[in-house]
Amino acid sequence: MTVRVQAEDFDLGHEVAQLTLDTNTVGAVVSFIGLVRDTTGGDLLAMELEHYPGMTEQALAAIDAEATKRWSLAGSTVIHRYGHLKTGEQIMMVATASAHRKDAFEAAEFLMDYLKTDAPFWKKEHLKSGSQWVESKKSDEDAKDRWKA
Amino acid sequence: MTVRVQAEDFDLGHEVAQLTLDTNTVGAVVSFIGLVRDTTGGDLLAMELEHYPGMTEQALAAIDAEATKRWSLAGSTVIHRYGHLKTGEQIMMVATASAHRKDAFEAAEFLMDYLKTDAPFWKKEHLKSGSQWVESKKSDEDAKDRWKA
Amino acid sequence: MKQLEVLYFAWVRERIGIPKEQITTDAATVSDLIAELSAREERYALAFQDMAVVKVAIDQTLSTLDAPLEGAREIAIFPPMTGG
Amino acid sequence: MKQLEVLYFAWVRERIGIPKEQITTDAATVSDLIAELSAREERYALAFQDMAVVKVAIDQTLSTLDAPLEGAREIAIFPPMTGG
Repeated sequence: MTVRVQAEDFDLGHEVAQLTLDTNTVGAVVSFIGLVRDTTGGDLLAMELEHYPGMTEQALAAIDAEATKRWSLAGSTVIHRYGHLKTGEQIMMVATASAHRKDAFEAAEFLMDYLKTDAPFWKKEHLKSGSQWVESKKSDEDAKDRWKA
Repeated sequence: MTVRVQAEDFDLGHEVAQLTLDTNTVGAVVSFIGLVRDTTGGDLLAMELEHYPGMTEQALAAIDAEATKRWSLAGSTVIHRYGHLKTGEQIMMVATASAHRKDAFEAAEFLMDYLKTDAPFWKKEHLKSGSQWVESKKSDEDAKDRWKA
Repeated sequence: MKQLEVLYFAWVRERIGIPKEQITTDAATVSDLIAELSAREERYALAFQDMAVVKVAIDQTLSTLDAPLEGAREIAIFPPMTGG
Repeated sequence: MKQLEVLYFAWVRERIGIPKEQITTDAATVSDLIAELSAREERYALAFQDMAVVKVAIDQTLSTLDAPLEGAREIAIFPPMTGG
């Protein structure tokens, strides 16, 4: 289980390869990357990611630990960036390795749903016309709720 | 939409990066890789992947086309290898790019579930103790059935 | 009578001993063709003994055992797929 | 009376104008603390006007507005998260 919060970019291929080193029992790796997307039709200059240092790592680690408890995982990686990011840049990734694809898929979706609502990150869009904080979505709360027992 | 059937290995990072070139509207890329897994506790020497040339590409393209019809995708990639593969080697990958993570996740799972049951590939395990064809799993049929309307 | 290219894969191929062959038949369906082959030689009967697990493609498209062979050129018979 | 380190993030931080401050209070809960600050100055009232959307962490763990502040050292108040 690897959790990193960093300003620097990451290399998806490298991170996924790390999850399958030294093991012959991983049959499936699911990964997700989130990217800075322009929802304004060309008006977006950059995205600013603010976070709560100190809480962030431990919130991500807690979410990751919960996924590891619920599913049979050989390993998992969560990386989230902060700072100024340009359109198209990678914001974050999760990857989950398991013997079976069902565990890997479900754990990756779980990590994403919880990370969206429980990890202390906030996005601000810098547009040509000004700046605005991204609003949270009801659909993200709903996505999280489906994992409740 | 990219579909390839090949003996050579592939580079996940490169393939995912291709899906996000020349676009500012992709917010999520989900990818899956399947690897040769030793279920025998050290007895596996190699995996042999047989396929049905001619039918394979068109079966994968049909599955991919169906996913593209059902979900809002900016792009998708399916690569499947054939021939002799060693333990730990990559067998195949799918990747789906979308504005939203829900579409990307669901489409990737759909591609995997249909590929498992509808794409003409067969796995044979070469063990120290002999060779055996991998048996299909009821759970794979069940996984596919959940997508039926 | 029609001329068909019949392909076998995986353990169906191994039990029959060849990957493909030309077959002249007037079987109306894939089931009929399989019954005809099974009656012909033991190796076919062995390959097709459990019809519940055999899958077929007609002209490279997944099909069913009761599909008509009218107009078909290439028939493939194989076990359930195990790719991915 | 207890001494708390209070942190603000995102638009809560922008409206209040500072990222953190030391506050001496005898508020029993986060709600009480927010009411106390809102009564003190307009910028707090503005930041906390819609309590339904404000989230809180006590000592770096997500918590609720009615959680007791007994023993707490670091309180953070912020909008719903939008990472990922």
